[in-house]
Amino acid sequence: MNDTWFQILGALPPLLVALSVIGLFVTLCIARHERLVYAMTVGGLNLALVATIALIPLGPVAVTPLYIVDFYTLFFWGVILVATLACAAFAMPYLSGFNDRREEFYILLATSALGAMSLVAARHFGSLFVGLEALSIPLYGMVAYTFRTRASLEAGFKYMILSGVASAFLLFGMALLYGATGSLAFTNLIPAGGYDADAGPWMLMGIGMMLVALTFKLSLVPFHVWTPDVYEGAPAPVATFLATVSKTAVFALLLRLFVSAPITDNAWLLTLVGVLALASMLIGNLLALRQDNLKRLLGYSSIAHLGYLLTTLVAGASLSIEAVAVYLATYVGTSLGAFGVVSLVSSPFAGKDAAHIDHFRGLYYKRPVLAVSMAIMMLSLAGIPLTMGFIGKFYILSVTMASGLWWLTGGVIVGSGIALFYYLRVMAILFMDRPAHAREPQLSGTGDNWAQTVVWLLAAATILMGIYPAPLIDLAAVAGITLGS
Amino acid sequence: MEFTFFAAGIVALATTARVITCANPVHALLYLITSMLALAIDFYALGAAFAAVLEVVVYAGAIMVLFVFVVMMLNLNNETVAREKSWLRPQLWAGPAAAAGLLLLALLWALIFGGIEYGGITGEELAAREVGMNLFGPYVLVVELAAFLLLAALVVAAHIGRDDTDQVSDAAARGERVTTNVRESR
Amino acid sequence: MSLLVFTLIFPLLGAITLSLFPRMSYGAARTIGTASVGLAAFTTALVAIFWSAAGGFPFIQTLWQWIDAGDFQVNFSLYLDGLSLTMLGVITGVGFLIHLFAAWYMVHDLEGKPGMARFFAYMNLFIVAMLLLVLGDNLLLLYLGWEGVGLCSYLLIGYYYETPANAWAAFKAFIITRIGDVFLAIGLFLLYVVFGTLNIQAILHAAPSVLAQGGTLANVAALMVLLGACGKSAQLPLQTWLADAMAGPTPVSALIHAATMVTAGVYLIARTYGLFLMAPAVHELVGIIGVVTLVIAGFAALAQTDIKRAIAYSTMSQIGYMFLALGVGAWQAAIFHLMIHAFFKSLLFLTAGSVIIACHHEQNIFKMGGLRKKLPFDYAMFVIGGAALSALPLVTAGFYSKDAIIWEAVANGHGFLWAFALFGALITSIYTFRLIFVVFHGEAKTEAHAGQGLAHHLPLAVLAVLSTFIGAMIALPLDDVLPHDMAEASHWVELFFEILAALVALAGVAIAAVLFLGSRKTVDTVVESHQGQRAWQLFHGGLGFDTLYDRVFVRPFRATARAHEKRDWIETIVNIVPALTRGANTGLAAGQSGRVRAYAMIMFAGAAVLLALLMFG
Amino acid sequence: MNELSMVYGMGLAALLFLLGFIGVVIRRNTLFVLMCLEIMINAAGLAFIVAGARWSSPDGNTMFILIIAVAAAEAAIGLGLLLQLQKRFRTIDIDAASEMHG
Repeated sequence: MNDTWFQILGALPPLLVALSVIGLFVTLCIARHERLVYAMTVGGLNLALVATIALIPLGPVAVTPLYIVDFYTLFFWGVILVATLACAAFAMPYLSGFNDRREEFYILLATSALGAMSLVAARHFGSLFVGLEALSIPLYGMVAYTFRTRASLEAGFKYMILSGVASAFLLFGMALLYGATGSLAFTNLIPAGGYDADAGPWMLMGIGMMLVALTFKLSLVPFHVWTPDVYEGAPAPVATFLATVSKTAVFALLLRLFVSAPITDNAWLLTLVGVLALASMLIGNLLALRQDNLKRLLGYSSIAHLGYLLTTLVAGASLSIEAVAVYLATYVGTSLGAFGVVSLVSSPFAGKDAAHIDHFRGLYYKRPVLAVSMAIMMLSLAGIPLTMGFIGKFYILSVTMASGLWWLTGGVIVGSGIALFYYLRVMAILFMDRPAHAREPQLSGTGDNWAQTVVWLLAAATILMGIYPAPLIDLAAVAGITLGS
Repeated sequence: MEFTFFAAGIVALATTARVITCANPVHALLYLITSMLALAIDFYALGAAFAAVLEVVVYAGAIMVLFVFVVMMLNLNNETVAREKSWLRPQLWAGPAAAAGLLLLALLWALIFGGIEYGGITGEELAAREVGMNLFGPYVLVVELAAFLLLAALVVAAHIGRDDTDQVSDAAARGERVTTNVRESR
Repeated sequence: MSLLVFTLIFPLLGAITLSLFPRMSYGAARTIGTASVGLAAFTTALVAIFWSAAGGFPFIQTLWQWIDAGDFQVNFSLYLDGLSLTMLGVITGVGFLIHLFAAWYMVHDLEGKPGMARFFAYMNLFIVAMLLLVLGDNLLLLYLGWEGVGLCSYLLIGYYYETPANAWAAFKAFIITRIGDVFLAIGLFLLYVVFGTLNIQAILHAAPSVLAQGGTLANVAALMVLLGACGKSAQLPLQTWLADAMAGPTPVSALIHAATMVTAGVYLIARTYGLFLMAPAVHELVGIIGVVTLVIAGFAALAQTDIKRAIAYSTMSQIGYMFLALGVGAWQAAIFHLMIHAFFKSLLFLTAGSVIIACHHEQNIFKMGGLRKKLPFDYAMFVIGGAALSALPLVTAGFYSKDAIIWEAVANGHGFLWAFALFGALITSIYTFRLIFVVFHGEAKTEAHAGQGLAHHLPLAVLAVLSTFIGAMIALPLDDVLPHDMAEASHWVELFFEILAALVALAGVAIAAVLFLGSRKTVDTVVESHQGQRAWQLFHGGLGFDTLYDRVFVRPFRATARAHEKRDWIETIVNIVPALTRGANTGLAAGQSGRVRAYAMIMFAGAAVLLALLMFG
Repeated sequence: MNELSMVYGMGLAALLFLLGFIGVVIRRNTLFVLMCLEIMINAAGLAFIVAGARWSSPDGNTMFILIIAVAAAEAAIGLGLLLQLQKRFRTIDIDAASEMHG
């Protein structure tokens, strides 16, 4: 009995999110009230965030054999909840122009966050698979939420088909591994022959097929092709969610899999992962180079950023997990800010989003604070010192250098060099003279003010973490120790 | 057991091949259902009687019927079949066949030289009770999560599957100004 | 003493406030911009009092750990010792006076125009960066400040960016100082690799044991640092940007291009003196660079018609003296001259600004004249500043600081350098008094309206007082930081050399009086002769360094490019990178066809290749 | 009792999986694409049943049930999107939905 209560306590944050989903659904059945639904979503997520923070002193809790709630889990739960809250704040003013049912969006958002949380805590293929699907299936609906706009429908459709293919790969890979080992838990993925036996082709194929699926979700080359179209077509708050929560959860899972499953300790497999990383950072940045649509540009740049991140898996240095935690947190913060500005400029919804670079020309003269925030985010994405992007980039470089992976170090440097061009181009556009045909960003009610506050806070945090990153680094270090041991 | 497995497997392969080559959607659906029934026999041969039942009832019975409904809504006719045939040009097959060949080679390599001991499947029947115990034992949270997943799928389908007429009545119920055509910019 | 950080915080808050409210009134912008620096100056005074009361030991204020990745750790710490306190005082004190003056000066340019908060935001930001440069206890912070001041300098030179020439001047300054920055960055990286730390004190401490005296490593590292310093301090061979930098508003010239930023190179060399002691050859080079620059810049200053360019060349020349002092081992004299120079040079610049405003933005000295009567206050100020610059004996501060350098040069056995320095002193007083005589004496050629108000008078008056012997009485707490000046000679010998220097300075005034007071027939005859014309052109163009660089670097480059226009392999190589990038972009973008089936096919092929590689690789 | 090698079961699953993937790439009719998606997922289900039979453990069946649930959800959403596609683009040709590219 005691043990059960302990497990429930450990699973409290996702349970709270789940409860709020149920609450939302019941509310929806009784009456449609947008403000109430929004308040319930935000309230539930905030409660979950508080619970997450309160759980920090608890120590690792095994919640059923399928989940583990340790500090690593809590760290990423925190990141996911904060990012989801920001997405909800952006969605509110955005949807105010959506002339249709708006309440369902919040149900899908919360369910998707629930799936992401499950993914982060997973240590078993069952929780991995269902978590990933619970993350993705509401996302199909969110991407196609404004389906009367053809772009949104097209994006949702593309994402659904390709994601389904990826799911099949994941399942097949898991089945192969299960067949070889007789176990679905990460830590038991040991060849049936015994501990000393090297993973044979069978198991390599299994982990390879899983890797195809997971790198698809992370939009790494060569499984990246869907990214720009889906980012462009999806409503801006959904693109934000896709670029932050979805990526964080899947990467956190991938890292746990690589750290805890013995079969991933294969030199050739890691070399191939390194090749994927190198290809992603180069191709992602090259594709972004002359892109005029800001959402596509950010999509391409996310390919490159995930490529940088993937180098840590190859390095396997003692610093790797800490580096991933720091980099993901900084990347999420920065992406939230950048997409948030795009979302705010496109709010309220009126057909296709205002994401063309011309929409942002001279934003400084219209909405100075938004433009300055955007400029800070671009600097941070480019990894300029005194922004938190620099801290993350610095970690990646030190990890690759510490492991002597000079080819990956070179790739990160070349990629960042290319990236500088397009980030600075966006920055310059913000301060240029405003042409007559640019869409006027509108200001609506309180929701917009909330969303703006979120963008300001993110911009302030970007600078603050750049000059005083110690708290973040400390948290990441603890997360690294709990997972590493 | 072996004979049943191989015979049903060959049926499944043949019908599945017809699904991807067939021009008539209704025929394709029937082939797919046949393939699933054959797979259900395989499941039974492998001792997974419960899964075999589910395959027939849920997969072939429910999901495929969903497809049938949609086919009915799409108003397919002979024209569709003709267009379907024109889309299946032979030169389309080169790339996918090459990729599939390479992947098949890799998969077979992995299976045959996999370093996994042969044999092992006795076909001993697995009680549904055990599966149930498993589902509501260690997997209980995952099952709950799957429920949320289905709920989300329901919400998505309900939202996306709606007509424009709904939108008008909804908006009217809210007392909002109705604009049927959402502004679009390309 | 933990107040130290507030010297940074006040201007930083000022800069942030000013940039967040771009539409505030001029009065508010002026008040915020000036008050923030004033508070910083006040804090500096408090810090100085507490610090000396506590015994004057080096004080480290660690604010937080900036980066802690594995064994690489960088702290955000401030380091206070005699040297950084001196710089702190100069930056905040002189900075405050200049801000105060700018509040008066910029009214004429800015009042009622949009974006006027921008000016004060840049100025405050500059103060922050400069303080970071001198207070940082590790090379990374120092470099951050170093780049920050470069950025602010660029922004402020190009402040009137609507005029293309000004934008070009800003561009030139940025590029040329950037060349120096690259060398500095290489030097800093080298130091990190050799010493395994970026902490300046730790490096200085370890230098004698890690580096071999006169070894290649020590020489290369010191040379890189020296080249960085040359870029920022406008010394040969990277000096050409400073005269063009006068395109910025005059208070900017006074603050950045006279008092603070251009002396950052001197500070850098003094801060890393232990490195230079390990590299005697490079140390020698510092002095030689200083002497050559001071003479060349002196000649150039003789032939300027623009009042600001003349003072700019004199700045270059005075920094040459500081480099000379560093090169001959007179470390303390260099810093002392740095401070005194900040006083009298900002006085000269601000007075020049006042004159320029009085004459309705006229900068050509030959269109002025006879202003003595209309602008008596400006005249007095300019004479005091000019006298300090010429180092007129006994009453001026410059006499004590500059002659100390000249004396140290000979006392340390650098007779050759001494001769040049003395010759430079002669030129200095000639060009200084040429300015005074041409601008303030002779017949009046223009209208002039004297500046009014406390913001105009007070900074000038304070700086004027500091430029006299009163300023020279400030004792700098450098004994624990820098080696003692080593001059050992009998008192009488020292007296002899000082009298000699004083006489040279006075002789310069006399020559200037003969040449420029009155009808200037001699000068006109010389200048109008053929050789005279050519010499004047040469001097006027800063002794042709721009032309030289144009001939040596720019033109051959262009000529090569033109000669190989059809089949230019260099250009081909250079163009390969962008072409490849663009080609790759086009090729890859074509892959983004938007078709789901094509995407699925790419996934299929990608998965097949990846898994086949995994199996058969 | 005879024992069957897991290789045959996995081989059958792999062949079905590849057939499904070929179908996804080949077919232009969205309805067929969705069917082929079901084939792929079903093949993965078969693989789990085979592996479960090898270890005589209920885990394989449990995973199969979860897979069916997800397959149903994907099919429902896919068909919903298909109907909208038919309505907005007036075709179920999957290549029509390629307005965004580059």
